[in-house]
Amino acid sequence: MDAVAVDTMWVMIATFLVFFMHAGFAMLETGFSRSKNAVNILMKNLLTMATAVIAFYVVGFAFMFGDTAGGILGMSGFALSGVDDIGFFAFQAMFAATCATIISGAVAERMKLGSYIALAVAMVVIIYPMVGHWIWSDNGWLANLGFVDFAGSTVVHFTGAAAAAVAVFILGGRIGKYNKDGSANAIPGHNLPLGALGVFILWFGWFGFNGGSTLSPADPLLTSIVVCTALSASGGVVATALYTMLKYKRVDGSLTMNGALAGLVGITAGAADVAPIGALIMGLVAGVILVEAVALLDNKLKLDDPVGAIAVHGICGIWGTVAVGLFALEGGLFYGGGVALLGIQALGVAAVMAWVLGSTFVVVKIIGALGGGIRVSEEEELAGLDFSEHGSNAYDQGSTALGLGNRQSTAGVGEDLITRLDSIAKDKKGASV
Amino acid sequence: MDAVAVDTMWVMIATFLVFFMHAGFAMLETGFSRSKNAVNILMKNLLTMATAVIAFYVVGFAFMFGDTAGGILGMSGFALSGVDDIGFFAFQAMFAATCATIISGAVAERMKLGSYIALAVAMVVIIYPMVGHWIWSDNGWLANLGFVDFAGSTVVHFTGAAAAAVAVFILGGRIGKYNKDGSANAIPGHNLPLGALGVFILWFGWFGFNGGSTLSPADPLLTSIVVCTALSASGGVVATALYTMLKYKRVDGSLTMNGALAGLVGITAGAADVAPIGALIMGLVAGVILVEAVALLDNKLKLDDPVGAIAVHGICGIWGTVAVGLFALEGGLFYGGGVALLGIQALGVAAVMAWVLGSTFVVVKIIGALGGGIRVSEEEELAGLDFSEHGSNAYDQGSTALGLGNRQSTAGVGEDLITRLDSIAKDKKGASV
Amino acid sequence: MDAVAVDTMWVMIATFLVFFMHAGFAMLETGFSRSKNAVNILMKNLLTMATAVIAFYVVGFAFMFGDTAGGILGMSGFALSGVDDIGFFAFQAMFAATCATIISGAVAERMKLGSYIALAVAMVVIIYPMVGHWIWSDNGWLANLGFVDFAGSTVVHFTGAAAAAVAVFILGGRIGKYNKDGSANAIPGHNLPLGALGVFILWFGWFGFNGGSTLSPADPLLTSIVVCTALSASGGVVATALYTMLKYKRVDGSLTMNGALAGLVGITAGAADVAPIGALIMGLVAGVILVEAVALLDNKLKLDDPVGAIAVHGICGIWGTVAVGLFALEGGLFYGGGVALLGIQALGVAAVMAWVLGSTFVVVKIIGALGGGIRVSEEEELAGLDFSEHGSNAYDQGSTALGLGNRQSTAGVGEDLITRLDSIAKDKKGASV
Amino acid sequence: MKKVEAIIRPEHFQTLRKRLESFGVKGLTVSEVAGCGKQKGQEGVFRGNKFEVTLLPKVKIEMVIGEEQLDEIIELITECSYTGKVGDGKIFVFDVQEAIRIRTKERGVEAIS
Amino acid sequence: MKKVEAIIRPEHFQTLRKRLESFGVKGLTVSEVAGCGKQKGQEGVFRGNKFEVTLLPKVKIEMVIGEEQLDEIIELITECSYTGKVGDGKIFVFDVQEAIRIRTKERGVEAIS
Amino acid sequence: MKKVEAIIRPEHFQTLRKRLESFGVKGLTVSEVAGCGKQKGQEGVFRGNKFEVTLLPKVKIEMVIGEEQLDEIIELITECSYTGKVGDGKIFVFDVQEAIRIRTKERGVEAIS
Ligand SMILES: Nc1ncnc2c1ncn2[C@@H]1O[C@H](COP(=O)(O)OP(=O)(O)O)[C@@H](O)[C@H]1O
Ligand SMILES: Nc1ncnc2c1ncn2[C@@H]1O[C@H](COP(=O)(O)OP(=O)(O)O)[C@@H](O)[C@H]1O
Ligand SMILES: Nc1ncnc2c1ncn2[C@@H]1O[C@H](COP(=O)(O)OP(=O)(O)O)[C@@H](O)[C@H]1O
Repeated sequence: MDAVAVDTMWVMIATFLVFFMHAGFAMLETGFSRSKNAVNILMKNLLTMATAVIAFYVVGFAFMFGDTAGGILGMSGFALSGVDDIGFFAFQAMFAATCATIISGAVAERMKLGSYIALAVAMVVIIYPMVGHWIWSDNGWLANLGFVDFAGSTVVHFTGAAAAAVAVFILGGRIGKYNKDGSANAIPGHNLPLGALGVFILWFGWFGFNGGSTLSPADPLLTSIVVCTALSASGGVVATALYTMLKYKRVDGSLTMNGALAGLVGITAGAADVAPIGALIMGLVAGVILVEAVALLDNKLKLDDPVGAIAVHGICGIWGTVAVGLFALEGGLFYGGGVALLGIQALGVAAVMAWVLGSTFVVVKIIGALGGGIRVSEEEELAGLDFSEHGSNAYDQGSTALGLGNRQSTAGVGEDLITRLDSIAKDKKGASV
Repeated sequence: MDAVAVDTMWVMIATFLVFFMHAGFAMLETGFSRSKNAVNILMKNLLTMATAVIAFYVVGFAFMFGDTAGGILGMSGFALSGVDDIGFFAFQAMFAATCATIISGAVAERMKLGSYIALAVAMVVIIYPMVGHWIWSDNGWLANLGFVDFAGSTVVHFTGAAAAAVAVFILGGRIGKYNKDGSANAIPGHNLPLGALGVFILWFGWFGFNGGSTLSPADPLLTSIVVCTALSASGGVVATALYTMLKYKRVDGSLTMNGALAGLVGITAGAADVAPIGALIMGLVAGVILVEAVALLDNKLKLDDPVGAIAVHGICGIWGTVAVGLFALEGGLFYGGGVALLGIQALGVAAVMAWVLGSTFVVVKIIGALGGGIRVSEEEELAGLDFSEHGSNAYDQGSTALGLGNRQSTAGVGEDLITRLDSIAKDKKGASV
Repeated sequence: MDAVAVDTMWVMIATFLVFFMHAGFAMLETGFSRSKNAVNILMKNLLTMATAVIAFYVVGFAFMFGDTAGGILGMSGFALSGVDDIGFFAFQAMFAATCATIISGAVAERMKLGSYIALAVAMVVIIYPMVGHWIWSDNGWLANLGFVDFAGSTVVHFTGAAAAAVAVFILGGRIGKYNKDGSANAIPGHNLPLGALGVFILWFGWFGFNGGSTLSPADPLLTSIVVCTALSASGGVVATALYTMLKYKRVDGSLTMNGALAGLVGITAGAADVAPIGALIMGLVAGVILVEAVALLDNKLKLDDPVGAIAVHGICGIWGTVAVGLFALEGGLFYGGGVALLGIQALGVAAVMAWVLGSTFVVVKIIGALGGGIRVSEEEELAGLDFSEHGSNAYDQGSTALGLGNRQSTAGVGEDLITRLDSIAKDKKGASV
Repeated sequence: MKKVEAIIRPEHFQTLRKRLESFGVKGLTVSEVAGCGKQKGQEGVFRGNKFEVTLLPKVKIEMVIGEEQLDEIIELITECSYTGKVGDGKIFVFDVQEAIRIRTKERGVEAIS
Repeated sequence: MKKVEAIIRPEHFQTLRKRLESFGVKGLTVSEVAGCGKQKGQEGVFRGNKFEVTLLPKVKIEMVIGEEQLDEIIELITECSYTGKVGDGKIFVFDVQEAIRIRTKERGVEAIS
Repeated sequence: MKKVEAIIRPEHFQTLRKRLESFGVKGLTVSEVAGCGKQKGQEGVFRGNKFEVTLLPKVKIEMVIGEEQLDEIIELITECSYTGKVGDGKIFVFDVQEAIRIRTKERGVEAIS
């Protein structure tokens, strides 16, 4: 048996696992938002995967891993032409989809489906590949500086979250989220068991995300990477549970679920460079950061993010990247490596932030201009996106009890909704598809 | 490390993944049908897996892969006696269960549990192994003709769907599905998030279904198979979303979910023989075919199939098989291979159709004759199969709010239901178990 | 490619699968209990995984696999110091979490979160590692006697269930479970589709649990282990379905789901030592035992176990362990091996039972003494643990229909609940965290 | 004006609704309720424990109508909801003091026509 | 005939139902409602944001009974649903003009006995 | 005492509740109902089949109040629930014979104040 086959097997399995993370995202985001928008969020997730695979195949992969144009962008391998290792493409396509789908949760319950898909395509085609080229291609300028981002705290998670922050900033909060005095209301998710399932699936898939990034099971660091991943996620959970108990007097369910993801994002950059004990600490810190970040974004910055995506992937993504400068066995401040690595890590985050915030802002503005805004009408938002954009609801529990069957729980919001649907449908097509 | 161990590992992992597809089927079918039949559909899926493993172990595997009797049926290896590679058996047993469980969705909400299980056993024991022997055994007559069905668009999916069509034809539509004027009513599924989860799980498992069919990670085609699988599924999703937008003015949630499966079924036959771009096109076409097929079956042919199984696995199964004749790099019409392969593919589909339709018809008629019909009583159907066949409901959300606890949402349909349950129970045992 | 890499890959994948079993436990337990306690049960599962990984890392692994102190307990490798094969640690940590989380289902709907976590930590730190050292370490006294427990029917499942039995015994039944005349009431689970999903996930993960226990895909028994696992699980399902049909006139949904797990627990000890046909029989017997065990525990012993954990993991764990003495190809009674092995197996179960019952009793009593009891107040139990311990509910289906949004389905139980929450929060912290 | 309150079997509701519409009833309000009366509950089994289903799902229809329609509407409901088995349900009639249509502020019979 | 409408705490319902049955009440209809009154809501926390639970779940029981039973039934409900804490609920009594049993077309008191 | 029964659009409920509270209404009971009237249903699509949504979700508010408050409360509800489009809903008023507060056994107006 040749080594190539074994490596291929490993990368393929990791590909499957990262693919499966999208089931996790879909369940998490569905569970954490309201039932009247459930079909919409599911469609956003499914369509992200589908369009991402296609767009990354046609263009994104070439921009990311093609022969470099000055360390800035790749420029060969469109539609995989001339690409040998298409297994690596498959693995990377799932990463691209992950980056894009992070946005879907943050903009949930109010962004037009068409506008969202347009943004997701832009992410996969250029915004994400640019970052990826800088950091993961052989000749990226950040890679050359020694920037460490093993499996993508910055490349994947922070990039997705920064783009999400821009979209949320432009969108504004959901109706009813903020009061006139600026205080925030709780809008509880409608199905926490689904959300928890999403977290377990994400954690499961993350083993492939981090473990698969070795590209070979012969990598002597593999087992350590897996152990660090598990310890950091566990640290995130425990820290969030304890910290919410301290701060809010209850173990907050949805934050503790986010805590697992905080720990996972927190270890993604450093999984191959830190010791298990470092990973545990990084996860514990991530859990606390998460709780504060959610409060900060929600109440102070007024970035209404129903699922906590910006806090989890963005703030904890920064933490994970910077923490490498502290905990890396080679070059980490706490291991006597001085501040050099720390500086490079910070520089990398700053550069990526500049690019992503700027480019996403332009892209979203263009999408909005072309599509008549990126937000659904107030009426549709109140009624729920499911009925207006998809024509049916996610749940129909009542049908059996009452024989009413067609009673729409979300259909009561105004008589002219239906008459406007056709024109909306047209808008949407104009906007993005 | 010997190559055998690596191949074994690959096949075992693929086995696990194909097993897991059954979680996907169960969730998809449950979500797409009504809550009053949820326990029943779950039981049908779980029992399909269980009885299929046992029946395939005792008989089916021998019929399928035993020493051939004239290219028609295998005749050795009952209860694995004399079988060396029992890992291959495990892998194949999951395929057999997949084929059988396709039926469960199509006959949902009205077929007796016992009758269904009897049919599932017949599928696994003889109907499916016959097809499998023709196409996948070393000496099958279709295999010898050069019929290409890499991972089973025909062997598994079309076979299951054709049998499902027969059962649905004999059963008739659900009460309330068709009006007197012949028009069809929508009977919305009760839980689309579960349905979407099912789709993600199925897609995940399908990587094992197609990828595992190499039987070795050393197969140089493996990565291409995975890429083609992802591209075709993605094409299915995108095409369905766009096409329903065009046709119905909304992105239909449940059809788009089916669209992913349409793309997956569409690439199953050709995964090892087409190029990525071919796979993408095959998936796009499958997505459009799906929408039309659902409309056709539902409205014209009046085959009431709550989950779209016949359209997804049957019509798209035919498409996938025939498309090999068009897109195969070797022998495909579009690659200058002429129509020979196309003809063989069509012949194969026709032969399988003849066998499956005929044999299933006979089997279902026998089951019906022995068991006093294959359909539950009208009263049970109205009340939901859960309470009458299983004695409890799938959901009990109300208990907390009201302390009512035992209020049965589906129990109001008629006073004599209970008194008849014992005799029904007896019937059922007579019929099938 | 060196053999080490291949073995590592196998063990890592199995680790991921066993991790994923926890999604299964979480879904099963959530679905089988009432909606007002859903967040709580999810948190218990998530926190079990998190604390188990950390506690097993710091202490448990050393106690279990460290250099032996007289065959009783390990004594080296704390915080992995000096441990080479940390992949093996990762795999074993998931097993430890599995053992602990078995308890969460049995004590559902009434045990304080803090007390539960304290018990889970005790399990992972000492109760489980002690058993594990006896049986799975190179020098354990039971291992030396020839006790066979391949993947842990006793080590993992029976240990967890025995501890659960102690906790349930001390806790007592849920309010409303038993009538004054001693008869038991049904308290139906609130979401059987989630429960069924849990079963499918568990079965999927179990392939890693049993298959991974070879530690190498080169183990010639691997494929047989997988086949035996599938056959026994299938036997469990079929037997439960038929037996409940016989006994209760309906195919009981939740028991049949448990039946799959009964078959899986039943084959866990013997997977590497029995023939496929033996596995099938063991599974069939396990399915029948399960139904009787649930009835016995529920009605006679009055151990109120909402999810059937004690029956599944405990009674069927004993069955699986003892059945090795009957069905083992080497040494089994039915294969002419006499009763020696049977005796050793029985002795092992008895020894483990003595240790686990005794130690858990002491631990739970200590936790109760320190934390002001291990059970929530009657008022909190009636209101549901979600609102009182976590501040929000698992579901919020109503918000869309009514715009009520904040109507709490479980919040009506009494005016002084809120005023007591702070002090409860304090108690809890005192008790365990 | 009278308020007619009918408690009927869920499966009769859709037919009744259509019949009332053709008859000319201008509006109605329905809700899911549970009831018990002569009709006895059913027995369920969960994990081997039997349980009694003491409350049966019913649909409650409320209609405020003009007095002159009362008899015909009662007739119509009785007809549509009849099976002859216990559990068919009840109709209750109440006096209404006033009715207001929010949209137009019309009062009395105008409000409901 | 009178209609008694009682709005009570959910957890009292099952006991009350049994007591009413023994007392001889022939039928009743219940529904899930939400209410507010003297009883103040509770505070929940979700993702760190506090929210007020302004409406509390209640059960509404409707019974049409003969006038002569009225006092005893009020007594019985008051007894079963009493805790002495705010939120125990209310009983309202209305006149009923007519009652019809769909199954038999009986009218008046016959219909409810 | 009068019972005011208002059937309104769900999205108006929270505002109305707050207004009623400030006005001094001491208690109310709400439930989810579905209704049809002038307002026509909507059309959904599922798997390509269109379906009609014939019933629209409404909220029913029940308040028992003193007679002297009646006009003002009707005014207030009409104001809060008004959009001018069909479907705004209805208010019905009934006589109440008696009211009892379970907690204190107070009767009549005392019970609702
Ligand atoms: N006195 C009553 N007051 C209120 N609701 C009643 C009364 N009697 C019956 N009902 C309602 O009518 C339904 C049918 O009544 P039931 O006595 O079972 O059948 P039938 O009317 O055929 O004798 C009950 O489930 C209950 O909801
Ligand atoms: N005037 C009223 N009209 C209608 N329902 C009322 C009225 N007052 C109270 N209720 C109902 O009774 C319930 C209990 O009332 P509340 O004032 O909280 O307690 P108490 O009756 O003990 O003073 C409320 O939640 C509400 O559903
Ligand atoms: N006669 C009636 N009896 C009972 N409820 C009614 C009646 N008429 C209308 N309703 C309720 O009021 C709601 C609004 O009525 P509708 O006629 O649609 O609007 P509008 O009041 O603006 O004319 C309906 O959905 C229904 O619930």
